[in-house]
Amino acid sequence: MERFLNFLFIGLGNGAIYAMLGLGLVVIYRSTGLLNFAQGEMAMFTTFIVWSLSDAGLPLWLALIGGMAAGFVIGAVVHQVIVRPVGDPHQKPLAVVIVTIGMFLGFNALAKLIWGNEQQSLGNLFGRGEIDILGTAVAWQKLGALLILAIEAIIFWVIFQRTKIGLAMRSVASNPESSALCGVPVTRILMIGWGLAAALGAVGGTFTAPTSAVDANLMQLPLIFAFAAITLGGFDSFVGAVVGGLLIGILTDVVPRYVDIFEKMPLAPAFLLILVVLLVRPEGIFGQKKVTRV
Amino acid sequence: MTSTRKLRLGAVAAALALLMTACGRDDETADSSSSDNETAETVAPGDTTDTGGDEEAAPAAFITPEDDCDAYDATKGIEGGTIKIGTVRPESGPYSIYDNVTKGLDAYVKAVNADGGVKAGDGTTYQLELVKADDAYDPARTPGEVQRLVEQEGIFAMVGQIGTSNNLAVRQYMNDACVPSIGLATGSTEWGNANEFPWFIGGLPSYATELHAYLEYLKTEMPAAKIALLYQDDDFGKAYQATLKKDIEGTDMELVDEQSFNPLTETSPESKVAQLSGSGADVFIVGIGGAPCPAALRAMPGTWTPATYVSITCSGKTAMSLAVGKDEGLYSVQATLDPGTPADQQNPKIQDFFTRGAAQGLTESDLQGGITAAGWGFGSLFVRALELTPVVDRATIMNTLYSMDGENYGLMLDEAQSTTDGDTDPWVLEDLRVVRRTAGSWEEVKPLISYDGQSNDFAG
Amino acid sequence: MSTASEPIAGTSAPLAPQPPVAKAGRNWLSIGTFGVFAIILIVLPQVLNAFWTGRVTGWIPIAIAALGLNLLTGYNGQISVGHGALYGLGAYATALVINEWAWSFPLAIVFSAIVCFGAGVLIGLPALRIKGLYLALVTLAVATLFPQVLEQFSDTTGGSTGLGVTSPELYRGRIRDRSIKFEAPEWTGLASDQWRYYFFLVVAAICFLLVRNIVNSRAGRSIIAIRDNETAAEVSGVNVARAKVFTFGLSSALAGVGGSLLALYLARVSSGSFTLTTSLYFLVAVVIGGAQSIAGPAIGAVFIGVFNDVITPDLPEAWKPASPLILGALLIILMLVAPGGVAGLIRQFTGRMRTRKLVNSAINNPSSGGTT
Amino acid sequence: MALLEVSGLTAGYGIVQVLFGLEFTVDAGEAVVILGANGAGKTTTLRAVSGMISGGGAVSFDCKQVQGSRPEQLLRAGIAHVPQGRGTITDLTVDENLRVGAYSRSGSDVEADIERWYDVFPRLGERKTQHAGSMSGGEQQMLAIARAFMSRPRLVLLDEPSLGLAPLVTREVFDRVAELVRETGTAVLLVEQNANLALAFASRAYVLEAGRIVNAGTSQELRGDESIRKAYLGS
Repeated sequence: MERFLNFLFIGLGNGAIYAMLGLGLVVIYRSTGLLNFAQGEMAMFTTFIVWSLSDAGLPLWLALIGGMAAGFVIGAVVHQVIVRPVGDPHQKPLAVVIVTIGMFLGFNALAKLIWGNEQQSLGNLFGRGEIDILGTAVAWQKLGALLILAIEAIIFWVIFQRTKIGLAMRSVASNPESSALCGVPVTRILMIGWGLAAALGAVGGTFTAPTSAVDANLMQLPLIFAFAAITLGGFDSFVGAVVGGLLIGILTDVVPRYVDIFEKMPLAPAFLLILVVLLVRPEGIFGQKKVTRV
Repeated sequence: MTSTRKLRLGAVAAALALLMTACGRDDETADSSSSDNETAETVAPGDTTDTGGDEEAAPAAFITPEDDCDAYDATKGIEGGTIKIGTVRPESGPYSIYDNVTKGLDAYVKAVNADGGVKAGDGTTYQLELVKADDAYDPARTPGEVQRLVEQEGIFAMVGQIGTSNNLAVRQYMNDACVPSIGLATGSTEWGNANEFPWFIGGLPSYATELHAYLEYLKTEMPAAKIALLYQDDDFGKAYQATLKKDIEGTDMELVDEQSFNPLTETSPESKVAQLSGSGADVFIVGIGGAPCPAALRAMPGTWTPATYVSITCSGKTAMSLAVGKDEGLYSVQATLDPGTPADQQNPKIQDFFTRGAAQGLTESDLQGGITAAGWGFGSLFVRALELTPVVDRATIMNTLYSMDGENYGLMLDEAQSTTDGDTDPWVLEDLRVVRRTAGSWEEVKPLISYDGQSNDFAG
Repeated sequence: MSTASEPIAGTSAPLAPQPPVAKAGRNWLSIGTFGVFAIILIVLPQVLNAFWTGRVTGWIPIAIAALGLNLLTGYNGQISVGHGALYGLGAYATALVINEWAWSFPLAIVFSAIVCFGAGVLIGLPALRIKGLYLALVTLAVATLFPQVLEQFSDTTGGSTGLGVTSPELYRGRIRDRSIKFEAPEWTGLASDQWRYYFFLVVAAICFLLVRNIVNSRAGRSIIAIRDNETAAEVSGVNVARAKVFTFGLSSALAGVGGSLLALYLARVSSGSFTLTTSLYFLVAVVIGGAQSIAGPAIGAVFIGVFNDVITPDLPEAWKPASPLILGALLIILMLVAPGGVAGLIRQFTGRMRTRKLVNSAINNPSSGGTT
Repeated sequence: MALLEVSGLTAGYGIVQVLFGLEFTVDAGEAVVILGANGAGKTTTLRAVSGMISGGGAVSFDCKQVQGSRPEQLLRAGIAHVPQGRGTITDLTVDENLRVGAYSRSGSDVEADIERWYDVFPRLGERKTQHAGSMSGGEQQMLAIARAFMSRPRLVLLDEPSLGLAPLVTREVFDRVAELVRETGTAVLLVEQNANLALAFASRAYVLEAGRIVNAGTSQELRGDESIRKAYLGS
């Protein structure tokens, strides 16, 4: 039991990271209708900014806020300069996917050019302390990650479901042309969406870095796990991203501890679950079914 | 329309004909090689020790290009007193940190040239030119890049090429072309096989020897050790696994749990470390590299305090600083000086590395990080071979490397010696000491031991 | 011969709607273009040295895999980010039958194609229910899982260390596993690199011919109809499920042929060559070259090949670390300028001339109408 | 001075020109129809007026030049556009669709307006939490009209509301819009193929052929025109 709890909290801690990244993917999907392959690299880039600020002597919390602000600007600029000119992702999904792959390559190379190949270490936002839960020592950092994740999810749910700007974002994602005809400033809304997603990336990256090291490859694997998370939970659902992320964390960190065949294939149980879920519900656990009558 | 169809059919028929001939040809090859098989049984192995060197100073001829090569160009890449060498490394892609190895090699080459060049064994002083290529650590891209260096750039030899599978991807090609590849930046046990692939010589201690040196220390210190192993899912980790199983056989030591880790597909080794921590082990062998190695150390619960061993690749200053406080008391082994350790920094070799490296633009973190120093070492090995070889040509330089006797080059520990023999012992670094991390510095706990000639025996 | 009214293989893409009057002329143009390309492809290894012949040969496996992906993604509208795994499966299948049973190269290729067809059908079945971006992400998971599966069975596959594609030979008095070689039969008088090139070229020609004929057939029209409107296709009598699964299988088989050629080309397979990046490169090749065109994947493969093998090595030393940045920027700019890829650009260019004629005729004869 | 005054309007897609210098006006509170066959350029005309595509010529609204403005600016000025195919925001609920319609307003009376529309179109009220994409074509058309009116426009551009609807439903939609025009005094510029309905609804009409206005007049006059009867009234 004690060991199980230990594995469980490790899984939840890692799952929280996938969920944070997943939230960013959901924000972009819900405002722009596309899957952003560069999400992880943007998060890596902003995490380097957090590290630079922290290295310059800023407390980590302040550095994180600085990184989020920088992320917001980067996201907004990326949308204005790169994503928007390509056009509507509903019309040419492949072209937009290729553009995000281009951004993936670009951000990765840019980070190496700016910060080099050195691996840097970033401290824990919630210190190195531990707390005893049912006989298992759990790091505050993991509980902190879960807390921040919950706060993020609530904030985004409120923004999207309860505010005018959130309504505009959902409207633009569904039908940009009609939204424009209703007076929604489409470009500005999309810019905000990208900015928010990139700002979220800084948070995800700041929690990922202490589990490995700040370098240009920091977010490549977590992004794949985050994709798995939103596939499971549903692309358009914040709850889905959170539940999906935590589930993926548990499946990859707990199940292989008890089933030997998965030792070298930790992603396999997650993959099987995704397959089963999608066969039953092709829109993910919490995803919205698209019903359109013509 | 009908004639179009005919035309198409014609094209298909032609294509099929071409394939048929390919079939026929291929069957023949298969046949002939299988008959080779049979004859091979009757050929006595080790027949290669035919006539010795024609010149007196020439090293024992392990390689005789007349017999071993279809096409051999002895001095390609040497022109106007400059020797052109090449290296392939992952400048881009997920393993770009290893580019720092090449940084060290590059700086070494520049430093040698700045000092006036290498005075080779043939009495000539040569300048060196290093041509670099990038394979992004993808073994499918390595052959193209190596061929570019060999065929287009016309290099004399490869030096310090990175990655086991990347080197394996070109081993046949280099042997067919009879181009030396010197100081491979990998310790795979594959490089012990000079008889089959004589043009490859490693630049690191064999992974097997590395772990064996520590296990031997463990045998005296903790004869009933219960060992937990975390190993990387590749040739490095598997060499550890095999050596460990072989070495504990017939002892009171026991492997209580083992877990593999794949840095390409797993984000963090934390849960695997947690599992190992529950195994009751009092020795923890961390056979993984890169950022996941310090991550594994950090993931160790405070209640679990086994004697923990990290590999050479995880003992540099960068890795230790990433371990954030979890480095105290670690064990590792060393064949070379550690530029990140205060005691070693007083050594004249490190001092020399610091001054000449800094003059070529290496930063403080490059100089002390450990990875860059490895590249400096591969360069030193090549230059030492040049200094020793009586004739500067491809075969002689390899033969020189296969007949070294008590050499000490580059940043090797002061008493360490490099002694080689192509047939049985193609390993240059086999003298190791066991060290323990104490107050941010590696301290010797077991003096240098020479495992000369034994590396191939330790491999599982 | 003189009445041949269609190009033999897919060097020319099926173009946008065209007035019948232009057809004959266009086909002559296509035959001309095709002829020129065919001659270039045949003469290439006579002009290039062994190194460059080898490089160009190395682009062929990518072109074939991208061709397969294009059939699925471009023509059938099912996005796959997992073709790198099928490419890998084909490569390992070939390595296996050559190492274990010393099969001939063509047989090994066919074997890989069959294995991957089966795997493709298996993936295609759940894809009947999972659609669009969800399908893309499921295939992405397949791409990520594949190297893990290779590790799980590393005793057979060699894991990340890899597996040589070899046959035994006698060397220095011992038997060693020697990497397979392409040796031209004597009557050809070709060097081994040239022979390998022609061998690959023939395989590629067969694949491109096959896809071109399928796309232009009744089955091909069903495949395309499903992409444009699945419900409408179903209503008009297309067996949607069968067509989609078949397309997935065929597409995977082509990826398998590509992978098989890669194994023959490198004489070595290792898990590091079949990561997600490989899958993404195929997608890049398809879109850059031009989805929904026969020649597009080949153009895309050449684009990637030229960038990696020709442009990057010649960049000034200081620029080299920025080469992924340059590639990224190129992709973005290309998608801005030509979202239909290079083939789309060509189509647009030839299409524009045709539209001009159309518009002129529309203006002279208003009843034929404009566009609303 | 007319509310909307268009002169020399040209527009097209790429190199294909569709409109060749249109002239027309809409007065405040007036319902005007542009008749035309498929492909005559009707939709293009509305898209050019509402700023969805750029065109040449002059468009003035309420005595101000608005040519070249973006849709959201025009909406603020008072022009709402019900696009062809209804432009339903399918992933939002009916209620949310109406709220998006009120995006340019910042008053607290939005709620009251929404309730009023549920009174006008009771079927929308019954489905207010339902996803708009799941409704029938007629319901979506009503929603699109209500959404456009949510911005309290002075001119509504209405693009073929009859498209894809059953005749009965079409009649209902037209009746409702006519009532609205009467009650709110909002001007409507309608484009239609169904000339019978359109001429009954509008007070004036223009006839568009191949991007040029070939006829204009009051509905009465056009109904009597022999060529119109042949081409559009099927008699």
